[in-house]
Amino acid sequence: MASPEPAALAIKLRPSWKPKGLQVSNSNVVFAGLGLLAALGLVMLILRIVSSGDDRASWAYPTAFFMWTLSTFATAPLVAYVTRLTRGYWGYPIRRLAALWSIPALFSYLILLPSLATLPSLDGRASLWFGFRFGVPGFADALTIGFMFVTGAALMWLTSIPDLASGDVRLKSPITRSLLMNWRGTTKQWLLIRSASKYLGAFYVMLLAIGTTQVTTDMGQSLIPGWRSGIFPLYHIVTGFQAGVAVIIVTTYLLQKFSPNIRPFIGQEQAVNLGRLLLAFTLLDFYFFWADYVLIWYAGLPSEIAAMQVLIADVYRIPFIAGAFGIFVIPFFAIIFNPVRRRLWALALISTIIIIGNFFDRVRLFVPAMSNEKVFGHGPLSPLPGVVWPNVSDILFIVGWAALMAFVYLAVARRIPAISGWEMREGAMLRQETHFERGHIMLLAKPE
Amino acid sequence: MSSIKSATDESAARAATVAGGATISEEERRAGFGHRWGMSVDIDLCTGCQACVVACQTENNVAINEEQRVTEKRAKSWIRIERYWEGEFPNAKARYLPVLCQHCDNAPCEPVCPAWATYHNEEGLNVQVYNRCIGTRFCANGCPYSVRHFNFWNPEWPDSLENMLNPDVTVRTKGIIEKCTFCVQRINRARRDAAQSDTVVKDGDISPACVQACPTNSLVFGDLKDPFSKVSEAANSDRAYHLLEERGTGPAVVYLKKVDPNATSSSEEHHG
Amino acid sequence: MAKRELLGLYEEANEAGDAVEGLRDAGFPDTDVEILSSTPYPEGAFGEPKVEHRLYTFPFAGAAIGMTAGIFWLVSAQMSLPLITGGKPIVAVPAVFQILYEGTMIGAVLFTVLGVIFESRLPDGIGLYDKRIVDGYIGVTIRASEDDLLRARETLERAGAIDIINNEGSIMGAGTPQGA
Amino acid sequence: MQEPPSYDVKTIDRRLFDFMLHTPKWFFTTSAGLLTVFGAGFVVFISMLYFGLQFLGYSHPVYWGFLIVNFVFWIGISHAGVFVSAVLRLTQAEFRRPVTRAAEVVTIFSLQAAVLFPLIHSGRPWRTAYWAFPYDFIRGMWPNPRSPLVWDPSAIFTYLISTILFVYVALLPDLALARDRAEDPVRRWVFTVLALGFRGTSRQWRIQAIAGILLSAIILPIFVSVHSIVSWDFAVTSVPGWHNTVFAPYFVIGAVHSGVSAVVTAMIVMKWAFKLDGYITADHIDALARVLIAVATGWLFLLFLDFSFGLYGEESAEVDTWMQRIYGGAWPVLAPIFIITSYIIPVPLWLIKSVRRSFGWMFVTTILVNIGMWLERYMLVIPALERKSSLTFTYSEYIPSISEGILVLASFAFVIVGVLAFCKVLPVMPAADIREGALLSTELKIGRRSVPATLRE
Repeated sequence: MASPEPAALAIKLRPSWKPKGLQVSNSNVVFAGLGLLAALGLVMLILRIVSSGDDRASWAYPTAFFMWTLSTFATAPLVAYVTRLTRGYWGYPIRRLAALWSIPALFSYLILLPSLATLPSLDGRASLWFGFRFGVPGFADALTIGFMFVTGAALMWLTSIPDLASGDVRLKSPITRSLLMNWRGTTKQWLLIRSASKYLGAFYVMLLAIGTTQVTTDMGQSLIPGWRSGIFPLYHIVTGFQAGVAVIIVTTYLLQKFSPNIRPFIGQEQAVNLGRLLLAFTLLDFYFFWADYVLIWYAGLPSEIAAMQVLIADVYRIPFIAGAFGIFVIPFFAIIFNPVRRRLWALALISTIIIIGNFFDRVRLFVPAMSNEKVFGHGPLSPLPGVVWPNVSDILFIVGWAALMAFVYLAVARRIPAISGWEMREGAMLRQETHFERGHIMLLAKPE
Repeated sequence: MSSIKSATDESAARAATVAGGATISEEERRAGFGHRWGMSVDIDLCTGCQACVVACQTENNVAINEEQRVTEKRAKSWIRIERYWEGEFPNAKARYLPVLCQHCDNAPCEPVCPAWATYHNEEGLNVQVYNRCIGTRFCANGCPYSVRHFNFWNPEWPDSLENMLNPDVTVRTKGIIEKCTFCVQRINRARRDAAQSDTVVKDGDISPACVQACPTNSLVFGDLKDPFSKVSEAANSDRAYHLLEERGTGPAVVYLKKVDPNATSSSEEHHG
Repeated sequence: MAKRELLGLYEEANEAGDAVEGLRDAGFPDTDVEILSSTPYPEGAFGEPKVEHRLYTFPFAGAAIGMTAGIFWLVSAQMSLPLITGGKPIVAVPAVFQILYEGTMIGAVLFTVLGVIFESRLPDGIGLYDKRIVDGYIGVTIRASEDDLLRARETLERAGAIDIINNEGSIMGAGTPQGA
Repeated sequence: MQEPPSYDVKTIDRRLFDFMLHTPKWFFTTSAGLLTVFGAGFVVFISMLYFGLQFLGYSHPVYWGFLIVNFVFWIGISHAGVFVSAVLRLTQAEFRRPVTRAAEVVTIFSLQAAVLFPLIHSGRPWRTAYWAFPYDFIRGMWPNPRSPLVWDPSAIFTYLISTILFVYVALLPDLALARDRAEDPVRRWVFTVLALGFRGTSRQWRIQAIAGILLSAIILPIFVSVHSIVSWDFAVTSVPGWHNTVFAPYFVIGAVHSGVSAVVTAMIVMKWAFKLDGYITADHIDALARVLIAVATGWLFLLFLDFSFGLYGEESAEVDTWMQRIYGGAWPVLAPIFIITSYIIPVPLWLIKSVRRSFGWMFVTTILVNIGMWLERYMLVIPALERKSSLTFTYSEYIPSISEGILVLASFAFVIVGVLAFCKVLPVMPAADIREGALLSTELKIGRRSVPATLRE
């Protein structure tokens, strides 16, 4: 295990140190550009709502994009909570910049709602709701996912209260002050934050699991007759974990490259551990895909084979291959080697490939489902529907919304410091560089 | 889901594909290849008389099923008549469904055998090689028609029958799986005879014991690749369907549904 | 000329460290010095040099070999008896992938274990050793030529050795420590 | 987090090697009793060879029974070892130290118990051995690699061999210790041979540390693959209730659930039997219980997926299978017992700290979990065969026979005897590892509080 950056430990000696938000001026070219593209994305969304209200096919690519955000940006904060639950010391510098992604993810809710509204009736087709018909699927899914997003945002806010209260945050209105729980740092308040963040984190994981199961079934599986795969929600979740870690790696790399506030705290320790996680999830991805594929191939039930023809073998072959390479082939054969996992820039490169590949994977999973007309019945899908390529407005939509995500992230990171001051201090307090006899060694305290 | 499909254009089309359509040349027939042995079962004609069951029992040296064997559900019968009751007592109807090995093209039983004990031969028969079988019984689990039977003990016959076994058929020892072979011994004999008399195996030359014994000609055996055989005719009829079609096993046994207009699927009421 | 081995016993890891440094200052190469302990001390606790090893290459080699063997067996096993089962192709990749995977992994494991044995220089006929090490004493062995032997021994003593032994046994008057 | 035993190395060794070097009375009585049970199972097995399988509970078409259920169960238990030792090694969890070896030993013997069952359930082991070792080359025939029953041995033997080697590599330093501690010449000779002359040079210790990490990282993928492949024995078929793509991860996490529980049980028993207070502390059990809470909840989620996507297709046979699982069978009480014992009782209890830290409670709850998990395997395997297709005429019931019960008990006896024998002849407590823990554990003063801390490279 690599040792932390000296600066991270040196904080202890600098009581004056305060985390600062990103220094991004409105005139910054990148920032402004992202803003314009984000506006374009919003316009595209409104146009789509106005023009094609409940034509499901026109929401195919937006849905794929939403699923992509669900598995990248909405999953990224998990790493923060997991390292917090397992007391992973390497995670201190990246917890906040991971948690910040829960705010951009919040916006993708705007895509979910209209596309949920276009779902056909549940009667006469397989669905997770069986006989139950009250407010499903639309309302139930919207509710679960909404809960999840709110929990994520609340968690992010909660864990950044100490910094906001102490830092030079430019929103000190009465509302803010109440949102900051009149933070004074009393023992009780600290206790509250610690326990609340733990439980909210666990809650968030569960909501993610249930919510993903719901939406992936209602907007994916149940729209293609004969596609019956119990592992599919899990596959979606795990590929999401991988993409989430990838997002964090890219964010970490970019921030430590361009922001002097963060650079000193990010080092090999983060690279090594994030790389390890990425490798683990890459392997798991393949495992979950294979567990799905080999069974369908072996049992050869016509209905399942037809579904596989659509998703993998025949109709959406190209997005599938692109996704497979991006999610598994390229990353696996790169990060299996230690030297790659020690270099943050290499990891960032691989992660970019993973994020893009993940998008292609979502396309091949949800575009056929959302654009499929013959949704009723159980039997094999015949004839196979044709492939739906994105048109210009789809592409503009995707580009605009991707930009919107980044834009919102930067905007938030300007206000809320992307590095968690109090947790950095805690980490510095719990770790000491000492010497054991003649050997250089790390001392880790594990408070219970 | 119902396993008995109403005869739609789709099922007719499927039946056509079963029949294969293409005729085969004299040479192929002389070579003995190019057959796809199949059977058609006309539910409309079946009276449930069990003659086929007995015939099969004697032809293939299947051990006698005493009462105890039946009660403990270990009775071996390569072909069985499934009986489903329909309606309530005063006007209850019995529906009969003869089930035998379907000799599937995509047989679920074949690939799961670790010892190659069962495989698909070039005439489309799902053959069981007794001396390769090691008794894992995986094939019996995989078979959706439950037509594979396990020998829990060495077969025994009363002395009167000991010397009346069919010499063309192996007596299966304990610990192995056995099942319907479409009376492969008769197929081979017919081919030998044809070869000796320098003719070809014509439709109707071969008849397995069950077909031979069927009093109502509900069972018909023949070559599905021969477009003029009775079986192909049946396969092309708009009454044709396959058992458990949704499993995609591609059976060689074609069932002809009851003509009775208000017939309901024999497998929709459970625990018959 | 033949080199002879000396083993110095120390109560404190720190003294052992002194001994190692002393020997290094006295001009003995690090390759001739070894530290024996019955407890894994963190690396560098005695100021010893970093251990060079090639353990990481073993699993890759093993995986490669295992996979090749697996492919060979699988293909030949299916070609040797080309029977159609369940309408599946003769060499059915998805079906045989599992075995291929296991072959790869067992290759990796076997080679890693071989690597561990090899890299920790085992098995070796037990060299100069002392039972007291298991009681927590630290041993420092030095292989030196006849004429350097005295110098080595002095260095070991100067670092506070409670006993110094060679193949014949203890060569230092110091009484055996309590609990030996 | 946990206070390490602060004894000097001699006491450590004496306490840890005590059972190995001196035999208490109960050892003979216990092993004698267990061997009797195992003997009974052996008698049943021999008579199976002679009479065939007629007195087992099979019927047509329920051709797999208790033996396969037990096979799956033991494979599941065997997943404890690698999960505990490898995962905790990789995460450098301090509480792993006394636990690892015991877990691995449980793995080794439960795997062997598992391998027995496919061999005997066909009634002709000499033929069945052909899966694993194709011995009749004359026919030029090899096993059919397309069959999951050939994937099985490849996976299981890979796992068995790797685990044994894993244990052996980690055992080297302790063998060296035992060599120097053993009094009687026989033991000393054996240990000297086994220890390969391990002297504890700094190089050897270094390689030990790296090997631990490396082997763990390699064995983890094997560990995942084993139970997945076992699950595919069922799932590759098109049998309703078996053919569900979620089976592989569902089996794996269920295996971890039952396996880790079994390890906790074993640890508690060892503490009581070998008087290891101070080495196996409440903190170890506590930490494992926390792991169990997470694992069990994940398992519940996958159970939900299996259930909902089983019924998802709304195929009649599938529905019948689930009806059979829940209401049917010889005893309709199975389903409630299963879910109550495997989740509803244990997990809420584990949420209570005092329960997590009490040996008695943990003993009971972990036993309960494994009862439930055995039933789970029963419910996964058997009802699907009792309701195999929509041809309702062949519906059947499986009534297990006495002989199968005896065989199941015998397998339990076999595993316990095996673990006991291992503890008798080899150091089951990783003394060197525990010493390292004691050496590296320290405290960090923060204000008035001194926090337990560990030194780490």
